[in-house]
Amino acid sequence: MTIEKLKEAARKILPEVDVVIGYRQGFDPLHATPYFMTKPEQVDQLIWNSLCVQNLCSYLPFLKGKVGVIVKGCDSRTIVQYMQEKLIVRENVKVIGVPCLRVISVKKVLAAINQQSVKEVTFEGENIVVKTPEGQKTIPLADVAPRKCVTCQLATPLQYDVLAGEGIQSNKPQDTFEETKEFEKLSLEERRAYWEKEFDRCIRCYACRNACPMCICQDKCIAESRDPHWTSQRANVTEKFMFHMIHGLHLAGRCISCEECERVCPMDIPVAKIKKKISMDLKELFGYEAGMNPDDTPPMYVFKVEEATIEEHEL
Amino acid sequence: MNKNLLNFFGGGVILKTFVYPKESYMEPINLTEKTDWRFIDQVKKESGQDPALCYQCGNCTAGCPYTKYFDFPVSQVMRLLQAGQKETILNSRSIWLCATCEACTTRCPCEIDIAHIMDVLRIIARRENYVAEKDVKTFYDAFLASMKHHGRVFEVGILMGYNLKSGHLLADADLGPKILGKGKIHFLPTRIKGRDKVLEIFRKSQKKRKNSV
Amino acid sequence: MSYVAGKELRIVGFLCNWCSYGGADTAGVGRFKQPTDLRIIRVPCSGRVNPLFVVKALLNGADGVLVSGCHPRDCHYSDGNFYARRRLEMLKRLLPFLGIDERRFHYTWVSASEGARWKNVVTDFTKAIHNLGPLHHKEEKTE
Amino acid sequence: MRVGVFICHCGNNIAGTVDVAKVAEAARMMPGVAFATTYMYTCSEPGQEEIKETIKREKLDRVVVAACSPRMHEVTFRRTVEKAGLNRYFFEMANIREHCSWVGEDKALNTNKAIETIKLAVEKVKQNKPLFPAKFKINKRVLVIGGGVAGMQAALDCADGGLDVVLVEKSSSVGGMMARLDKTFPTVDCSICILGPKMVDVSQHEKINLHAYSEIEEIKGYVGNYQIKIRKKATYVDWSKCTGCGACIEKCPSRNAYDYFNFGVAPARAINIPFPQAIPKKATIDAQFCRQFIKGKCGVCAKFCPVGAINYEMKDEIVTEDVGAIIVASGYGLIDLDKLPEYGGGRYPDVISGIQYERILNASGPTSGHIERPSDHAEPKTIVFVSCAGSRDKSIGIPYCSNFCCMYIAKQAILTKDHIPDSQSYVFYIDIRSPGKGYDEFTRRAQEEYGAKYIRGRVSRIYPKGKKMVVKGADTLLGTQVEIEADLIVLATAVTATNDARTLAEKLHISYDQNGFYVESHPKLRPVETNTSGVFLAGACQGPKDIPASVSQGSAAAAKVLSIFSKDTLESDPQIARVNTNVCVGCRKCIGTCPFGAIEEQQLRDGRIVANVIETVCAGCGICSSTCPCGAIQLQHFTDNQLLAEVNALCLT
Amino acid sequence: MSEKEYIYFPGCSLEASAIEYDMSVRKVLTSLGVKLIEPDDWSCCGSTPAHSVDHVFAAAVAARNLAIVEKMGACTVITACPACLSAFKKAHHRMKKEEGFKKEVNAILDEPYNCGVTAKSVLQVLLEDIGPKAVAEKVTTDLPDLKVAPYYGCIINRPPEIMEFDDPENPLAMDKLMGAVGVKVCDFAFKVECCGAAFGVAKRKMVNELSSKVLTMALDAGANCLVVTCQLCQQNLDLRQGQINSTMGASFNMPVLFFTQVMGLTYGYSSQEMGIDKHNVNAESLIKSRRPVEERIKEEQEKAKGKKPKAKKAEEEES
Repeated sequence: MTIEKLKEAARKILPEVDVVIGYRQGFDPLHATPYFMTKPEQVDQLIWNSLCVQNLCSYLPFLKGKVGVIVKGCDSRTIVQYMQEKLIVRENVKVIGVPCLRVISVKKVLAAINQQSVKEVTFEGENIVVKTPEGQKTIPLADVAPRKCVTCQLATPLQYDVLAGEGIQSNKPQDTFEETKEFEKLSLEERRAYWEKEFDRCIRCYACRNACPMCICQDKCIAESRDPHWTSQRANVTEKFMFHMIHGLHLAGRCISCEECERVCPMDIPVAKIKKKISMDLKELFGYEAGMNPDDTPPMYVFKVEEATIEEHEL
Repeated sequence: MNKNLLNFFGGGVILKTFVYPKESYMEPINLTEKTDWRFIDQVKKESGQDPALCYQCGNCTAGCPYTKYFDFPVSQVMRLLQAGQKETILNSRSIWLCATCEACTTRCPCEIDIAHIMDVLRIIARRENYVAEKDVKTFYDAFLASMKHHGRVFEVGILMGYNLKSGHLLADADLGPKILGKGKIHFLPTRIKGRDKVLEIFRKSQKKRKNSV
Repeated sequence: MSYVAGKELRIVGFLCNWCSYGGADTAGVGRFKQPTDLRIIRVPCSGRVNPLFVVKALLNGADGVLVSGCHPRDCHYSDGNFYARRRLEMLKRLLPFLGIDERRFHYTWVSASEGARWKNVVTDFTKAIHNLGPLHHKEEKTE
Repeated sequence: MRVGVFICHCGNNIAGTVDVAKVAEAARMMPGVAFATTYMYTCSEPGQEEIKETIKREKLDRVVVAACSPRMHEVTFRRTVEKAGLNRYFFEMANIREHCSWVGEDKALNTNKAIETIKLAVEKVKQNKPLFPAKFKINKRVLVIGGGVAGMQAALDCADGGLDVVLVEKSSSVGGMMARLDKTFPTVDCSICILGPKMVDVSQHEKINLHAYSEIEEIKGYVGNYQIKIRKKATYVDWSKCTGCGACIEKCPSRNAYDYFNFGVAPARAINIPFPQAIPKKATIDAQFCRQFIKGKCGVCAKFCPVGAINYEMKDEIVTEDVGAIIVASGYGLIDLDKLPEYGGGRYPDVISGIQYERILNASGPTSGHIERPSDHAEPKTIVFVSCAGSRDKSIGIPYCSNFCCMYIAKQAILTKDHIPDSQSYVFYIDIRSPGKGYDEFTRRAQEEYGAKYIRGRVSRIYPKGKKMVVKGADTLLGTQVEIEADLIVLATAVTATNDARTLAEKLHISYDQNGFYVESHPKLRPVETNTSGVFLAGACQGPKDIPASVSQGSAAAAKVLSIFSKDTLESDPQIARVNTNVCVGCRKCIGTCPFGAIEEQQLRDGRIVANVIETVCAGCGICSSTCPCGAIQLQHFTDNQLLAEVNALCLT
Repeated sequence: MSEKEYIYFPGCSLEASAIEYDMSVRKVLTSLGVKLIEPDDWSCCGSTPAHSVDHVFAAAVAARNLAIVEKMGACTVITACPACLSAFKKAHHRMKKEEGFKKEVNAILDEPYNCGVTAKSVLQVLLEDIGPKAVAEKVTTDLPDLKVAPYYGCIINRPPEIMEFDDPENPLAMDKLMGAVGVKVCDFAFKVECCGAAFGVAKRKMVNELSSKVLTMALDAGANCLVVTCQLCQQNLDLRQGQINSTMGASFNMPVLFFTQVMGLTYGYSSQEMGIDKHNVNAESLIKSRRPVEERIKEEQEKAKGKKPKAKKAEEEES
C-alpha cells in the first residue's frame, strides 16, 4: 500500500468529519506520533510505515462529533469492542482501514542499536535501516516485531469504511498461548516470586492504564479514588499488585490484546501477560474472544443457567 | 398362639407358619453392655451401607421370599444390626438362607442395599466360623471347590462333592434318571487352560484374608 | 490484629444473606461444631462479591477465602449467583497464575436449610487451608 | 466517632463458651469505640432500655450489638437505636452466637473469634451512612392464587376487611381438593356441606372478582404495585349466557373424557360441569375429547343449548389486574398410581388412590355413594388401606411425610364400616401420625369401635388371584409376613407439589424447596411470609397440610395483607443501589446485568449519559456494584468501602 | 438386516445342564444375522457362592472374564445366564465406582480389568439392539395352543441401578418378544418372585414350596407353559416338578421353556433343534398344533370381515 492511497482516503473523509486521526513523524525519525488533522493541507504530513504503532482508536470514546481514524487490523478489534459496549456511535466514526502485516517495537530497535540517537530511518524490503552517529544498522523487521504481530490474524481490519489499499490475508500462525502455558509450568513459588519481583518495579505512573483503549474510567479509576478506596498510595508491592489485578480483572473478557499497556510501560513490566492468561481462560470457558463480533456481550456480563464448562468444585 | 393370631386377623388372612422367636432373644438385652459398636462399624465399612437409615417399615420382610424360613425376618436382622447384636445375627440361619434375590434392595424406601448387607454378614460369619446353615455352606464350598479345580463349574462334581460332605448321600439322586440320556450331563469336567490363573485368584485372595485378620 | 497464632489461620468468608448466612445460622442452631478460623462477612448476594474483594483479602493477609451463595436457580435475586459463578470461576483459574494456590479460594452453594452441609464446607475448607499452611511469611507482610 | 458495643451473654448461650468480659475489654481498645459493656439478655425490654440510655449518656453515634444472628434481631435493635434518636442504619450486629459460641468448642478460640467478629462490625459501622426509606403509595387490591379452601378463606377475610380481591382459580370451579372429599376428620361431618356456603359467599361477595378456569400468565412490579397478566382459558361456552342447566352434558356424544374432578374414577362427557355444587356452575368443553375439535364435526351441544352459549371459536383471553399484594394458595398434587408398580398401581383397576375412594364414598360422586370396586362394580367386603404409598420413600424422591393420610385412612375405614357393616378393613401403617386435637382418639375409634385391623408394616406386593387381590405385607410387630385376600385396595398416595409449582414460583420470585413446596421466610416466626415482600403463602403449597391448618393459614395470610394495607404508603428499603453521577462514566454495564431492570440511562444537563436507579424496582442485590468498574454505583449499606473496611479489619495488621 | 457381532459368554451351566438354552440362543441369534464369538478360555463367574467368601474375590473371578473380553478389544459382552450377568454387572459397577476396590481386585488378577466392558443379557440385545420389529420379521410358524406366562426370575433386572434394564417390578421385555413372535402371553403376577433355585440342592423342601407358588400363579393366570430367561429357574421348575408334586401333593404338568426356544420354534426350527426334548416336562402336546403363520393371518382376516358391519353400526348409534 502506498502512502498516497492513505492521504487520498484522508482527504476524501476530512470534509465529512471534524477531525481525522493519523500518524506523523515524532521527535526523531524512529518515533511516529498521533496526528490530528482538521485541514486538508495537514494531510501532506501524514505518514504510514512500520513505526505507526500506537492504537489511535483509544481517543474515540472521549471525542465528540464525527471523527475519522486510521485503523490497523489489530486496532480494529478496539472499534468492535467499543461497539459492543456502546462506547461509540459507529455512524459518527469514519474508519480508514489500512492493511498491515507488521509494526516494529521501538524498544527492540533501540536495544539493537544500543540506545544511540537516531539520525534517519529507512525501510528496505523486510529490513529497517537505522542511521546513527556511529554509522548505520540494517535489522530484519521480523527480529524487532512486537509479540502481538507474531500471531496476528488481522492483516486487514474487521471494520472499515474505506480501505486504503488491497485487503490482504494474514500469513501468521494461530496464537496458541505458548508463552502463557510455558509460564504455567513454573512452580507456584516461582510464579509468585516472579510477579512480586516484576510488580516491585512498578512506579504506578498509570501509563498502562492511560494507554489502554478499554480503560474507560480513566481519571475516575478506582486505583486512585478514595471512594471507593480500593488501594492506598502506600508504595508497597501489595498495593502495586492490587492495582494490576484491578486493571486485569476490569479487562476480563474485554481486553482486545493490543498490548499497548506493555508497550508504554517505562519499567518494562510484562503487564499484558495477566490479561493474556485471562483471555486464554475465557476462550476455553466460553469460546469467547473480545472485539471480534459487535453483537457479542462480554462473558462477565451474561450467564447461562446451565454452564456446560463450569463444574462444581469439591473440597 | 397361632389361634389367637388367626382371631386377631379375622377372615381374610392366611398366616404363614409363624417362627416363634428364640428363647435367648426374649431375654432382656442390656443395651449398655451388649451393644457391639465395633460390629456395627465393621458392617458399615464393609458394606458401605448405613443401618441407621432403616426406619423399620418392614418392606424387606414383606417382600422376602424366604421370610418363612428365616429365624429372624430381614427387618429384624436390620434391627438387630442397629442394636449391635453380633452374636444373634451371626448365629442366625437367615443370613445363610438369603438367596440375594434383591427384592429387599429393590424396594427399600431408604435406598439401603440390604442384600449386600446380608452378603457382608454371611462373609463375616464365614470368616469368624459361625455357620448356622451347614448345608448351604457345604454346597457353596463344593461349588467353589469345583470352580477352583477346573476353572469352570462341573455340576455333577458339585453334586457329588456336596453329597459326600453334607452326608445327604442321596440328595437329588432321584433327579439323576430324569436328566440321564438327555445329553446334559458330562461325567468329565471341562478344564480350561487358564485354571492355574483362577487358582491364583483363590490363593491370593485367601492370603489377603489371612493377613487382614 | 490477628488469629490465635499457631492454632488458627486467617480465613475470610463472604456469605449471601438469604441462603448461606442462613445455612450457617442453621448449623449454629443445630450446634454443628466447626473449626473457629473462619470470619464471616455478610453480603446480600453472592453476585455482590466482586472478585477483587477476594484478591484484596488474599493479597493483604488472608490464607483462604470462601464465597458461598444460594444454589443455582434458588438465588433470592434470581440471577445473582449465576454472575458470581462465572466471575469467581475466572478468578479461581487466574490465582495460580499469580502464584496463589487455587485451593486457597473456594466458592460453593449452601442453602438456608443445609446446616449440616455448611458444617462440612467449613470443616473441609479449613482443613484444606491448614494443609496448605500460611500464605504469607508473616515478617514480609505489607509494610 | 463514638461507637458503643453491647455484648450479650444470651444467658449461657454465649457466655457459656465465650469470655464476654474479656471480649468487652478488647472492644474498648478498638479505635472509635467509646463504650463497651456486657448484658445478660440484650434483646429483653430492659436490655433495649439500657442501650437507649447509654446512647444518650455516652453520646454514642454508632452502635454494635454482639449477640445472635442479625436474621433474628437486627430489626429489633434498629428500632431501639432509632428510638434513641440515631438513624437506624448506624447499627451493626456481630453474630457471636450462631456463628461462634454455638459452633466452637475451645473457649479461648471462641473468645478471640468473638472479638474479631466485633472488630469487623465496628469497622463497618464506622463506614455506615444514615439512610432514609422513601415512601410510596400502595394499591390496596390483593390477588389470591388458588380457589381451594385456603385461598377462599384468604379471599373472604380480605374482602370482609374491605379489600378488593382478585381470585384466580385454575379449574372451572372453586372448592379445590376439599370439595372432592366425602366427610372430614375427626368430626366426620360432610365436607361439601361446610365448604358449600363458603363457595357461595365467594361467588356473591361484591368485593371478590373471581376468574375461574384461569391461570397466572405474568407478574411484574413489587410490593404495593404489582401488574398481573391473567390467562382466561377458552371454555368454548359463553359463561355470561350459560345457566348451568346441563342439557348439553346429557346430550354430549363423547362419553370417554377424563374426569379430572373424580380423578378418573368414571368417564365424563367432553362438555362438563365438574360437580352439582360447582361455583360458578358453568359448563366447559374439554377440547381433547370433544368431537367438534377432534373430528371437526358434531355440534350436538350447540344444537341443544337453550341459550346458545356454545362457541367453538372461543380463544384464550389475557386480562390484566393491578394489585398491591399476592396470596399464593395453589394447593398440592398427588403422585400417579403407576409410580407404584409393586402395588400394581395403574395396572389393576381395584388398586385405587385415597382421593379416588373419597369420590366413590361421596354421595354426589360417580357411584352416588355406593361403594363398589371399579373392576366389576361388586361391593367389596375386604378393603385394605396402605399408608405411606410413596411417602417417606427416598427411593422415589419423596422423603417427607404426607401429613394427613393417617387421618383420612382412619376416616375412610370408619365410613367403609358405616356403608358396609359386614366389611372388614385392614390398615398397613409404619407410624400412626395423629397429633391434632381429637385426632388420636379418632384413629383409636377406627380400631376400637369400627374394628379396623391396623397392621404395623409396609406392603411389598399386590397381585390378583382370581377375583381377589392378594396383599403381601409384613407385620413387624409379629415379625412375620402377612397376606390378605382383598376385594379393594386403597393407596394413600403421596402428596406432592403441583406440577406447575416451580414455574409459578419463578414468576413470583419466591423460592421453593427440593420437593417444590414454597419456602416461608422463617419456619417458626414468619410462617406465611415469603422472602419477597408482598407475597404470602397459605395452605398446602407450602407443605402438606390438613383443612384446619390450611384455613388458619388462609386467615393468617389475609391478616398479613390487611396489616400492610392498613397504611396508605409503604416505606421502601433504602438498602438499594445509588449512582454517584460525578463518577459514572456511562458505560451502561450495570444496566445489562440488573436482574430487575431497575437501572435506566439518564442524560445530565451537561449532556453526559449516566446510570439511574429506579428506587422502587431495585431489590438490592448489588450485582451492579460488583459490575461497575469505577465504583460509581454503590449498593447502600453494602458499599465497596463498607466491605473493604471489613476485609481490612480482618487482613491488614 | 445389518450383520451384528457380539462376544458371547455361555457360562458353565449352558455348557452342560442347560445345553439346550445355549443351542437355542445360538440358533435364534444366527437367524437374526448376529455373529457370536466365544471368548477364549473363559472361567466361571463365581455366581452366588463366591459372594459368601468375600467381595474382592467375587469381583475378581467375574472381572477375569471381563478383562479377557476387554483384551479382545470389545466393549460389550452378552450372556444368557442371569447369574453370570449379575456377577459381571456387580463387579463392573463397584470397580467403576470405587477406585480403591478396583485396585484391590486387579491386585489379585493376572490381567487387570479397566472397566471398559458393558455386560448385556441376550434378552436385552434382542429387545433393544435388534428390536421386536426385526424379531417379528423372521417368524414363519404359529403356535396356536401355547399360552405362556413369562417368568423373569429374581436377578435379571434387580437391583435396577446396577442391572439398568426393564422395570424391576413389572418387566415387559419377554412379554414384548413373545408378543412379537405371535405367542399368547398371560398377565402373570409372579414374574419376579424368587423360585429358590439357588438352594436347589441344599434346601430341597423350601425350594419346592417356593417353586410350587410360581407354578400355581401361572396356572391361575391361565398359562399352560412358563417361559424363562434363567437356566437355574428352568432346571428348578422343570426338573424338580416331580419332586414338587410329591412334596406338595400337587399334580403340575407345566412345561418350562426358554424364551429363545419358543422364538426358535416360531422361526421354524424343530423341537430337536431347540432341545425341547431335553426337558423333563414334555411340551410336545402344546407345540404339535404348530402351523404356517399365513394360516393364522388368513383366519384373522376372515374374523375381521365378519366384524366390520357391526363396528360400523356402533359408530352410527353413537353419533
